[in-house]
Amino acid sequence: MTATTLLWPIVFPAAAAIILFLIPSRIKVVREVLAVLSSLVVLYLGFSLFSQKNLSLVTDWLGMGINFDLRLYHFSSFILLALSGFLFLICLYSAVKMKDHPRVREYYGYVFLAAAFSNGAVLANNFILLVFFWEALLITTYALITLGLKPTSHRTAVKSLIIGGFCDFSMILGIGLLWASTGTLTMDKIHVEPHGLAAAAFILMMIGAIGKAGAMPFHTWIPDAALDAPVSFMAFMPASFEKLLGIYLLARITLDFFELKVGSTLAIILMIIGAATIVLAVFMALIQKDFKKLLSFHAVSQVGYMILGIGTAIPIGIAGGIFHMINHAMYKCGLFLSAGSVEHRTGTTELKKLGGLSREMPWTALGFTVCALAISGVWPLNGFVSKEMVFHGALETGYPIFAIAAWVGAIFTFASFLKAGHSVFFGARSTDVPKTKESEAPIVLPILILAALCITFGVYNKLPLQTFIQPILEGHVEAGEHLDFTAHALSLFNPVAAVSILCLIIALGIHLYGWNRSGKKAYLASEPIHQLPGLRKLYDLSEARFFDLYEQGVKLLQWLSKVLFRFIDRPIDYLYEKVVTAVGRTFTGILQKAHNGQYANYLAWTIGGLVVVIWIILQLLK
Amino acid sequence: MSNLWFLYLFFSALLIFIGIYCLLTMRNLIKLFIAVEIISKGVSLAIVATGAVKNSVLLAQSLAITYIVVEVSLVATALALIINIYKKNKSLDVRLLSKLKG
Amino acid sequence: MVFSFIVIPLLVAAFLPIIGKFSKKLVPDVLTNAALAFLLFNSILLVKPIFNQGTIVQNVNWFGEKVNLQVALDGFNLFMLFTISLVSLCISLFSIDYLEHYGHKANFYALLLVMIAGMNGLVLVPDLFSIYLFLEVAAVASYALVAFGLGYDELEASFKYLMLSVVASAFALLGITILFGMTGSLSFQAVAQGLQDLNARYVVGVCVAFFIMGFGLKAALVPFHAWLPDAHPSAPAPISAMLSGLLIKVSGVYALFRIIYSVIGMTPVLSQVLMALGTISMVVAALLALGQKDVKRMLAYSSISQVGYIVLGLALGTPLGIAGGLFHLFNHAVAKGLLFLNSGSIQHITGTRNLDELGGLGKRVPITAGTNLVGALSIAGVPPLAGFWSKLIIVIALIQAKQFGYALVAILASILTLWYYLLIQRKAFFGKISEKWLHIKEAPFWMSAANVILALICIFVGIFFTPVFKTWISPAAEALAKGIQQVLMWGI
Amino acid sequence: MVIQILLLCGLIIFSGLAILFKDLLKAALSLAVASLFLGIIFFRLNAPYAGVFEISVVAGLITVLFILTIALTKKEGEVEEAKLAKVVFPLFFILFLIIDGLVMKSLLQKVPSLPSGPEAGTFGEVLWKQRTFDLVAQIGVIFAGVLAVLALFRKKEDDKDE
Repeated sequence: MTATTLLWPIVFPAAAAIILFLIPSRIKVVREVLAVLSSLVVLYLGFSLFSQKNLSLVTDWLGMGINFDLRLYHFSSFILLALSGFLFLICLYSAVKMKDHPRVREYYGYVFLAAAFSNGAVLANNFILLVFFWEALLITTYALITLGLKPTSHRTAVKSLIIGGFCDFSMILGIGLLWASTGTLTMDKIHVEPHGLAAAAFILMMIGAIGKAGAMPFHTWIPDAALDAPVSFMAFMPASFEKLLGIYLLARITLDFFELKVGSTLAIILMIIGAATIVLAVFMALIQKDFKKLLSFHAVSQVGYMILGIGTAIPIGIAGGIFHMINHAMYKCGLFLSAGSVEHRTGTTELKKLGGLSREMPWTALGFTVCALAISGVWPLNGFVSKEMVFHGALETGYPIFAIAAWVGAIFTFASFLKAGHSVFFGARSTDVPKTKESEAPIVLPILILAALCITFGVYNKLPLQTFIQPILEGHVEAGEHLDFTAHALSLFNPVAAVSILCLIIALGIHLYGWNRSGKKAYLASEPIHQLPGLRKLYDLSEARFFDLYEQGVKLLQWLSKVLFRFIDRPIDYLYEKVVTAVGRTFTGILQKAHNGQYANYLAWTIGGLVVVIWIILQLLK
Repeated sequence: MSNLWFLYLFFSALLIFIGIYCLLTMRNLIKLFIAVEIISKGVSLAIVATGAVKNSVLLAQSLAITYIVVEVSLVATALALIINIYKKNKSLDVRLLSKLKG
Repeated sequence: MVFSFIVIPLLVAAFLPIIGKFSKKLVPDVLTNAALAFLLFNSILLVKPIFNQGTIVQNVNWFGEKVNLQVALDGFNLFMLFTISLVSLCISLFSIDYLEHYGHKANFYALLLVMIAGMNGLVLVPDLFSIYLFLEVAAVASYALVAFGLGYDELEASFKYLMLSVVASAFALLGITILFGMTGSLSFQAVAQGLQDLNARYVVGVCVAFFIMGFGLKAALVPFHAWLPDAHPSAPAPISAMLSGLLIKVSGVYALFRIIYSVIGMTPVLSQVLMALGTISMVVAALLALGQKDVKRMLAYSSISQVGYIVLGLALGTPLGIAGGLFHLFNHAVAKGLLFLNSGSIQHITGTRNLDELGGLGKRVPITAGTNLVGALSIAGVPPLAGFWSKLIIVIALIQAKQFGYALVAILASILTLWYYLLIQRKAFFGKISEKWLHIKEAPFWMSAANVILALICIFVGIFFTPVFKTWISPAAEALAKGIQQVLMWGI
Repeated sequence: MVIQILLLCGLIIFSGLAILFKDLLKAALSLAVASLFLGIIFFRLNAPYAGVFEISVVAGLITVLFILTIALTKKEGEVEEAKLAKVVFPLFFILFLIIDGLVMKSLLQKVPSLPSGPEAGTFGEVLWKQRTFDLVAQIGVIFAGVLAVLALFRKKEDDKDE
């Protein structure tokens, strides 16, 4: 296998995108078959590249150290494999779910383009190349959200573009700073200690990475998109692809580009962001009344665990963060897909209208349950393992507050999923939805595959931890230390696991209490917490988008522009209207009058000009 | 010998002055072009006289002849323009040619 | 090879009227464009030899007899030749569709080619009198081309243009005659050598004043500019583009600065006078442009203003200033060519050029609107378009030479420039579309194509400004700067 | 020398008359006479070819062109010239004459010039071998003039065909 093979994961999806885009809308089945086949090819590419550990392709590109530089090694090959796996599942799923979408042509085009760009971003070994692919992803995200075809879709799409643009801009700034301080743009050559300028670069690049992953406060477009964008997009971008890319980059930043010390300021900043994201987003998730929106807030909340894990800068924490990333991508993708499956059959995702679907949609319910238990961290699923690792890591840093925040997050995660599962699949059959049946196989199959993976990765956690995660961290820990993350992977008999289990029990208690209080209506089970004094106010404010930095930013800008308009623009305008323009007009008027069209006049100027020039030259010569 | 040069330049300047005076004050288009002709006479006089005074009259002659050819070309173009203007305007008054201004 | 720049256009021009009898459109179109494309190709081929050797001197033998057909090609000439070929090719492409309603394509193309031959000749000759002659070749063709529409405006503009420039070139020739009288020769080298041996500061000063007037009128420096705002708007759009884009630069700026740099020598006094003239042109014309209603008239005033920039840069006399001036010359040739062609498209589409009547065309004619925007922003000096860099270089050169006042005026004038170009954009392309223009169609293919090519050049040169600058501008600026060193000061 | 000055004066007088005559025909004819004088001056300056050209082309061809134009525009071609311009002309002329004379006198002996030896070769050699480029330009100018006249006098009917 030669180095040019590295181009295939980029070129092939891009070509597939073009072909899929060109197939006329009238032809139905061919498109879906082709899409699934193409994604299979991409998956095959992912596998074959995964078996190839080290490949690199360097060609001159723009000069000045900006090369077209692709590099495959254990980390990127692992992400590449994960990406292609998700692409395949999404395509399989979309084959049924999206087949009647009026703009399905564009949908597949963008999905494969996004895959091409993502692969490019993962393989890039030059910052400029990375930025190129990274920015291109913004556009596909934008386009895919607009495909939701809701009245507000476009607005949300613009929001995602602006927030993403801001994050990417700060990342570019960070790269610029890094370039200035290291003098190279080749990613694997950079390894600096984050001091001074480099610390600023670290923070700026970190914003870019966590912004892509959707951490707070850059998350606000995700819940909006949950309602405005196609559900398969949610499973595709925010749940899997963007998490993988964002956390991949964050891990690269903290492991490779910078030397993040345990307990250093930067590490603590990261941990604070992670912890805040966990807690705040989970509280928001808890009270949601819409299935998809609830999931989307969890998609934000779970990012917190990954950031927290990586922020600990302790091998087990980092490994936990990365493991959580892949786990999260699996179960969150599964959850969104099962929400999509429910929507596909019932036409709604409002918790209030749903209920007791487990009998009619048993496979969806099964998949959902496994994924929900996994995300809640129930033994022995994968979520349990990765969360335990993060907890251990957080405790080892000596700041137990972060571990506590993570546990709080765990409580409410489980509570909200109890609520969701209870109100959608279990409990009494609601009357709002007509009788229905299980979705088609291509919809259910991806969900079940993901659920199965969740179980596999939990029970046989040695497999992913040793084949995927361990190689990434090797070489980053002090020599001699033996890496083994599986030590207490599924052990229930240690204090950390005990606390976790206690959390789950508390969550169950909260749910049952709320369920009873609200008259056995599962979708209202979170109301007691919602109604807690103090919290209520915060929730209201939050519902009114008070904490949405983007919305606040827009308001601030409007206010600023008003102020500017009143106090700066108007006076300048006055100056302009009354002084500059008037003076300009007068001069212009006089000059225009002078050009009266008479030949003799013009000739007189010419001759006069000649005389004056002669005179001036003679004067100057004296 | 070189003093003679200034004699010719003196007359050549007079010719140019007459031409420019006419261009500045007269109104008939054809008259204006006659004035241009007078100016070019002044120039060709200067060329030939310069050559004669500087011992390079052969060179000056060839310049003068070339200049005359240019003149013919110009005259033809200008007169064609004047005739066209006359067709549009039914007048040869240069003051009417002031539609383009400002 | 170098002579083809003069001979080929003349030959084609000679045959075109005859061919025009048989084929009214197709053959003249193809022949003209092929000839111009060949010239462009030729000028690109010459880059390498010039880069390696510095100067090419070519002689031609006529039937074994040695005749004096000598050309000296250095970076400056080549740069001008390339600019002429490039812009005129785009203009003739544009004419394919635009000339449909004028008719007499063969005659038009023949005149166009004679004008191009005149400009190429002017650029190539190393001889004072020949400069005048080729200037007249281009000028006579341009008088006829301005009047080509035979409408009232065209005739009036053409007549004024002719009468003013005849007087001016008479003075230029007078200046040449005086130099001839003092040194006894006409070729640049010999005259420059002669002037070094003589000490004739006052007489040479008067000669330079004649040149400034004669060539300054061609370059439309204020106060010698009055013909331009009449002639350029009245001409058919391709000719406006030709005049504004090339003719004023070749027969005005090039001729003036070639003589000053290669013969007389750029002295502080001259530098002062020319910089003052350039600045006056820049400001006065910018103010005048603000008050215009007619798109093309506004563009014409803008040309005067931009020539002011070019003169300011070239007259500064520092290597950077020269380079900036030349670069701006190129950029302005491309962008102003584009804008005039574009105004032709607007006129073709709507039938009017009055800004008050236009409005909201942007949605209907995106190509025209987009290319117009590119051209306008390039001239106004908005990064990253080409015009930005050249203006920036000029301003930096001014600051480097400690001419802070001029630098300030240059920046202010560029704000004025942006102002009136935005005026065009706002009035013509943005805003609400009026009922009248609801059913307009985009300009025909070749017109749009020419616009797009020029717009792409604006963008391309802006983005890859370093290599372009290195290949084209630096050799030209070096050739000029060498001229300064060669020509000793004549006492000023 | 005296004859030369007389001829020059004649040239000036007839040029002045050319602009002062009200009748355009007379003006054109006096311009032709002025050309004749100039031609003779050229002859006397050892420039016979230039003289021949001046007389045949300028006095002949250009005058014919002028007369043709005057004839074509005769019907309504009368333009009332400003009286004042003609009245004050002698005044300005004399003023300029004085200035011109003073300037030229002040320049006497002041303008340095390179010494020049006698010219070699014949007129033909100079024109063909030294000024070859000018001949090319002449061809260009003639083309330009012919094409310009063709363009300006093109038939209207053709436009309708297009």
